[in-house]
Amino acid sequence: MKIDRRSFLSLGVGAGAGIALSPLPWKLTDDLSIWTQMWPWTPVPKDGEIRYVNSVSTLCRCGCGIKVRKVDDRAVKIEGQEGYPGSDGSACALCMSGIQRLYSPTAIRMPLKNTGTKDAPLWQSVTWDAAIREISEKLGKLRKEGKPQALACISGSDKGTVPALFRRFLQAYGSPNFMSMPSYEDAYEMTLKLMHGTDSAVGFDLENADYVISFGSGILEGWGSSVRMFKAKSAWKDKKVKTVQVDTRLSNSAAKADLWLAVKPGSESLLALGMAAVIISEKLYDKKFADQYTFAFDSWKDAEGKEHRGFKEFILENYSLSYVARATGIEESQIVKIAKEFAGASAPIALCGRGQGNTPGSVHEFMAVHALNALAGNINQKGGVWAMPKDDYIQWDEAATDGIAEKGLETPRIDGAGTEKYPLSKSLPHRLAAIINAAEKSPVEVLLVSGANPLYSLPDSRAVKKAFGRIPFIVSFASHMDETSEMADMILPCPSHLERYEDVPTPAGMIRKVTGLARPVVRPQYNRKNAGDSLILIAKALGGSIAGSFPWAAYEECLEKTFGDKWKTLKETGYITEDFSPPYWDAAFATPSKKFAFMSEVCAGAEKKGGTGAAKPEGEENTFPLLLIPFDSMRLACGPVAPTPFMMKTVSDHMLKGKYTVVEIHPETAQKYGLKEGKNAVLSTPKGEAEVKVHLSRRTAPGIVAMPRGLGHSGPDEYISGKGSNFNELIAAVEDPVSGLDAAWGIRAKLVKA
Amino acid sequence: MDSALIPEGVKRCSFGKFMVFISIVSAVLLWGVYAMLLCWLKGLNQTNMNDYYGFALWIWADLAVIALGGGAFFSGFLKYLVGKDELKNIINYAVLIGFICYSSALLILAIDIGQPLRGWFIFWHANVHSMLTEVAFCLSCYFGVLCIEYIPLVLENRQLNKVPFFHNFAHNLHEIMAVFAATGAFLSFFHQGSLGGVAGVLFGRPFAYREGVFVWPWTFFLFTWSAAAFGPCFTLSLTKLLEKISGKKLVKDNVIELLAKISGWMIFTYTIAKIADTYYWAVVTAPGKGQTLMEFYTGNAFYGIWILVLEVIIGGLIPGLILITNKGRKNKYLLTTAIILACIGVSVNRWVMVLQVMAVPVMPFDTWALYYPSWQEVATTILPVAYGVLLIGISYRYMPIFPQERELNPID
Amino acid sequence: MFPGFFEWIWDGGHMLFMGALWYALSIIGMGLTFCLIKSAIETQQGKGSHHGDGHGHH
Amino acid sequence: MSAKEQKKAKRFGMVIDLDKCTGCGACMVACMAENNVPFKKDESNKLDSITWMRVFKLTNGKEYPDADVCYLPRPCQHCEGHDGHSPCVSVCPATATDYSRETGIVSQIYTRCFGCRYCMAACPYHARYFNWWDPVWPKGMEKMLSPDVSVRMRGIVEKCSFCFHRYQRAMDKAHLEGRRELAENEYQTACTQACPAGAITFGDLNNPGHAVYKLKQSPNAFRLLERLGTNTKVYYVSEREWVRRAGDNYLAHEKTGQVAAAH
Repeated sequence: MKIDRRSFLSLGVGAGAGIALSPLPWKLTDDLSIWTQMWPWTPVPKDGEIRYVNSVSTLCRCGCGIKVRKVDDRAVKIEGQEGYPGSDGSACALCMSGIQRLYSPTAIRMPLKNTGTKDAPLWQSVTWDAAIREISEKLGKLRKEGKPQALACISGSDKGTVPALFRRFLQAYGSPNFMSMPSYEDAYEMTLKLMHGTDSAVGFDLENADYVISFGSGILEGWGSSVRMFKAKSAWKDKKVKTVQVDTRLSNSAAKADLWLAVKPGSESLLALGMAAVIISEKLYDKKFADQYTFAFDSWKDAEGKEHRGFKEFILENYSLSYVARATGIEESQIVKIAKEFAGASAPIALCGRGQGNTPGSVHEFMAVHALNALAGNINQKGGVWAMPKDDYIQWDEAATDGIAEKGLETPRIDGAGTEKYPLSKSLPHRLAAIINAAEKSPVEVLLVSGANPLYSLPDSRAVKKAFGRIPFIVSFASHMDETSEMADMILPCPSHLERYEDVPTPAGMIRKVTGLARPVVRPQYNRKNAGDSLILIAKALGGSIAGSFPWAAYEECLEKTFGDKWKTLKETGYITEDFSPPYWDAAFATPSKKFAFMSEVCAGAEKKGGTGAAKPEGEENTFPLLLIPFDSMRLACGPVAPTPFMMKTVSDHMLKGKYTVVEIHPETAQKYGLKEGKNAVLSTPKGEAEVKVHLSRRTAPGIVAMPRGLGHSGPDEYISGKGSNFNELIAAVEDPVSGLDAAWGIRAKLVKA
Repeated sequence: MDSALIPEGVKRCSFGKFMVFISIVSAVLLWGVYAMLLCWLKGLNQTNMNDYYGFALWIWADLAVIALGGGAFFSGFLKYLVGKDELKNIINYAVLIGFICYSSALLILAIDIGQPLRGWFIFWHANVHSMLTEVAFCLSCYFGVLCIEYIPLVLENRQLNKVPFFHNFAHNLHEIMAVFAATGAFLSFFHQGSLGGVAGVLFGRPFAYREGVFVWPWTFFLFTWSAAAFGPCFTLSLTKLLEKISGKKLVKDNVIELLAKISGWMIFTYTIAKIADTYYWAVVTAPGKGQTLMEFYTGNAFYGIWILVLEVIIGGLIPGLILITNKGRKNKYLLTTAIILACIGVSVNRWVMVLQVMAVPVMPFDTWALYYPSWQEVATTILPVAYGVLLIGISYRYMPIFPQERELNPID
Repeated sequence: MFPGFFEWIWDGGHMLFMGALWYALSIIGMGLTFCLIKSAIETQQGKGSHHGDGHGHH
Repeated sequence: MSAKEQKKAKRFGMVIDLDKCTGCGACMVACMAENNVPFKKDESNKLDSITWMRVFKLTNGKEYPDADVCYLPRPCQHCEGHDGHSPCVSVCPATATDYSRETGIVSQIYTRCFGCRYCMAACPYHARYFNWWDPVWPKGMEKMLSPDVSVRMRGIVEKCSFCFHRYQRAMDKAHLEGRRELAENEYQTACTQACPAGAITFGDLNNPGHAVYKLKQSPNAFRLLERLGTNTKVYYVSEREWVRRAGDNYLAHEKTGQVAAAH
């Protein structure tokens, strides 16, 4: 027994020593450490042939020229494309992270039909044939019932071939209800219509301007063509061009400007008019322009001898320095100084459209700001504001209409645009929800949605959701699941932006024509069709004059035919551009007087003494003592495309913390309502409420709640959804009395400790 | 039942009672092991550490147990090198505590690193300029020494000692123990110092950074000094605790008082050095980097100047003063208060040198970062405590830890 | 860790650090080996089988 | 430039114009895409969010409407310290991070790092990030990973490398063409390239022909925490005094920009 134990022990010790001295333990430790370097669950990127493909990213509103780095057929990195007009070598954060959208698991892979309800959708995949058949049967029936006007379409934009195809489809079908998502460009278009008399888009010769004043425009928040604005801003700094930002909140644009004028909320236009008053009273305006090329600058008598007050008198009478200073909160001397500097500069520019410009705004405000450009004589001049002819490369024959279509087209538009109430507007989709919800039966029976996410982007999105719930049949043309697609009855999936051809029209604010071409960078991953192709298939299935209006076999053929002999160049170089030189003042205006009009007949009723031109925010001051205003950030996307995971990662914890939006309030406001840094509070407005966290900041004035836009998505994407609240759920549209466009810039609110 | 294993001439509680004790402590231990496995299998996301708190509770626990375990090397140093022979009556216990502290420290490090399977890279790809490398080398070597010092205790168990080889081996180890103790002391002087150097060399962190001599910042010397000073207090506290639990006197008062006296003078002198260091740092070092003393103790919800007072005055000067006076040492109440305050003082020092270093913002636009540990961190920190209790329990029951026990507690 | 590894540089820092380390390791190693061998020899010689002579050393 | 100067070691660095930086985040996104930076479902806790390039927000602390903010992009500062002893390199126990005397770039060897995080404790800029989680890409999105940069495993530290792989790529190309020197534009970091405001300039701080050489000499140039002696290679420029003052710790009586440690 004793010996056994001893030998056993010796054996054990011997074996232990033997193993320890052998290479085995070393080999094993080495293997283990190597194993930790290639855990099977950590992906190893495959190597392959590297190539670069140029394209244009359609994710942001302006379209960034991009260069995609590829490894075999994988897109791995997006960079800016050098030489692309506007974005030249850079791209915005959204476009740069576009690959995350390309490979997102929320991409829709095949046509989907909702077999459940709108509240609890149940998606069933169907074949393309079945999907097209079902849609065309629905549409055919509607026409047979003589209600072609019950078809409506919401498109993300009204420019380019895809929106044009939708508009054409509605025309051929017989519905006037084509709507495009609103933006500040609509307000500018209307301003130019009223003041220049032309149907044009606004252009800014920013690169040559030598003094810039922005009335709330987020030069660094994504207004206009974001990348071009960034480049222009840096160039201004190098050239010592003075920039002035008029903003209630210390936005990034304000912080980077040479001067920030912290105006009282909603008084931007008053400041513009106050400046105008100084420029006029000090006689600093461009006399040649005012005397020869404007109408009714001075008081005038009409043919009947009736005295009409001119712009000059109107401004001097109504916008005294003391009044404007009081109403805007800007000191008199400051207003005088800025007005003099502006008028004294050789190429001053005044910009309008708040934040990123997602909400159009008040036409009077735009007119007031544009009047400053006119007073400085910087219209259609180098370094000034230009009226740009719209893109005209789409020259299709008029769509054929049959009897049913003609009858349908005669009916008034559901959203009221172009009707007696708002004769100048082309599209007012924000009015749709209220009209549908007020009606006994939804006047829209079939809704097509393309390139837009109205359920997220339109104000009062809870009402929009309710309205969409009442629309019997919604077809969404989308590449990814979003709020609107989740409410659809049928989804016709489009290839993602890196898998398809599409023309990219001239971006906002450009002073030359640019047409870019988005092209397939990688092979299409799934069985999806371009919206244009889907539409052509539906048209063909409907037959008759509708089919006749779509003579193309496929969307690509349509594109090719549209561009004609330019197609080859476009396909090779990726973009075509055309210089434009604006006509001189004698030939620039198409108003009845053929001169620049400071004031318009249309506005007569709205011109009250000392009017601000800005909309009054909804809500009672007693119940809602605070003012909620939105702010935009380049790190978030507010358009039809949700931000990417990379972008969410860049979002500051002063904007989003966990699942809560962080709102900014002044420490005084916090104290008044017993709120503390980082603590939760309930933010409520007449339209809804949301639980938020508060951040104490001196960027906002007391009494203001500033909330970031672009958060609060819902849907299947766990990287984006359930984070924060959607500002649009809290805001109500305020109709501009002239245009009917949404002029809301804020809403009354209440903040209570949660 | 296990009477054959219990040393001769001493009385132990019943086996049943012992098993109840073992089960309760084992349950806590298992909880810690579960948390440890979570950290190993799921990663350090199980903790509340973050990119601002790369070092947190564990590293504090690590530094604290190494400081408290300093009683082993310093007692060894005093006994074998200085020749304080009375200390032979407490050295076994000091070695046992040291062994527990150091094995715990190594275990904590193995949990703390993000890639435990690559932990050996610290030796293989050693960067000799890093204080941590020095810590790792000396710590491991010294742990080896502690094993060598602990082995004879194990082998002196009544049954094991019957094996002739074990008997001889234990005997021979004892014979040359002075050599090991000397090596251990040498290694300890360095790794205790290097642990101080870990924070002291951070020239990017004005709160931690200290000037020094050659490659060693003042914290290097302060850490060695404090470990030598406060470590014996921990040995004494645990002796008192074990005496309380077992209801027996285990070490004679003269031994305790001797160690307390030495410790007291070490603490007292250390505190003076620490005050001088703090003064120089507050007046010269930190302002030289643009920061004032009070910036380190204001602007956050936790760290106030109280922590400096707690560390230096309450946990340093007061126990030092008590222990250097004969009256203080003789008074049982004062002695106990002093050794407990001393243990708190040194633990607070290690806390400050790890966690407050992480909390203080350096970039003017940065903010204080406060942190609280997750349950997994707490459990894995309690794990070594449970393990220590278990090992002390087993060692005390089956090994002749206290040579004076038989004499002090004669059984009929 | 060993001379010849690519990180090894023959500079003062390395020589001092590694010198001290290997010195300490050698002492520990040699001491341990010495005890092991001595104990093995003594065991072979039949020492230690009688109790009572091993105590009193601590 | 003489041949001798040509051969001189390079010190790649940046000059960032804080008056141009708009805080848009393009640099961060470009960096993440270039370097296979992982992302989680919730990235709103900035203390565990890996952002090699992080844009800090600075405020002047004044009352509305005198308040001002400034954005400060913070890549790894690639500290040279004293003679290459940057805060992190000198403390790494496993030689997993190294200061290159050839390029001035502080590298990180992912397969060497065992995650002790000592370097993170050493870095006052918080430029180092730990992989607390396994990097997980949503299904299908691992297709976006670039083979130029290895994906990091859980439990290790990572940080900005000044896009070192781009340097290697450019050098490979130059060698093939029989050149030993790179032109300024041949090696640029992803963030530099992406910045739409042109706020970042990158190049060899030792090369008088490079833009950074001149820009760093501006009286408005400063480095972060210069007086700590970290000797960084990222310079910042701002005309605003409060911004320059926010770049370092100052005692109340000290004048902005006049206290830096000598290097």
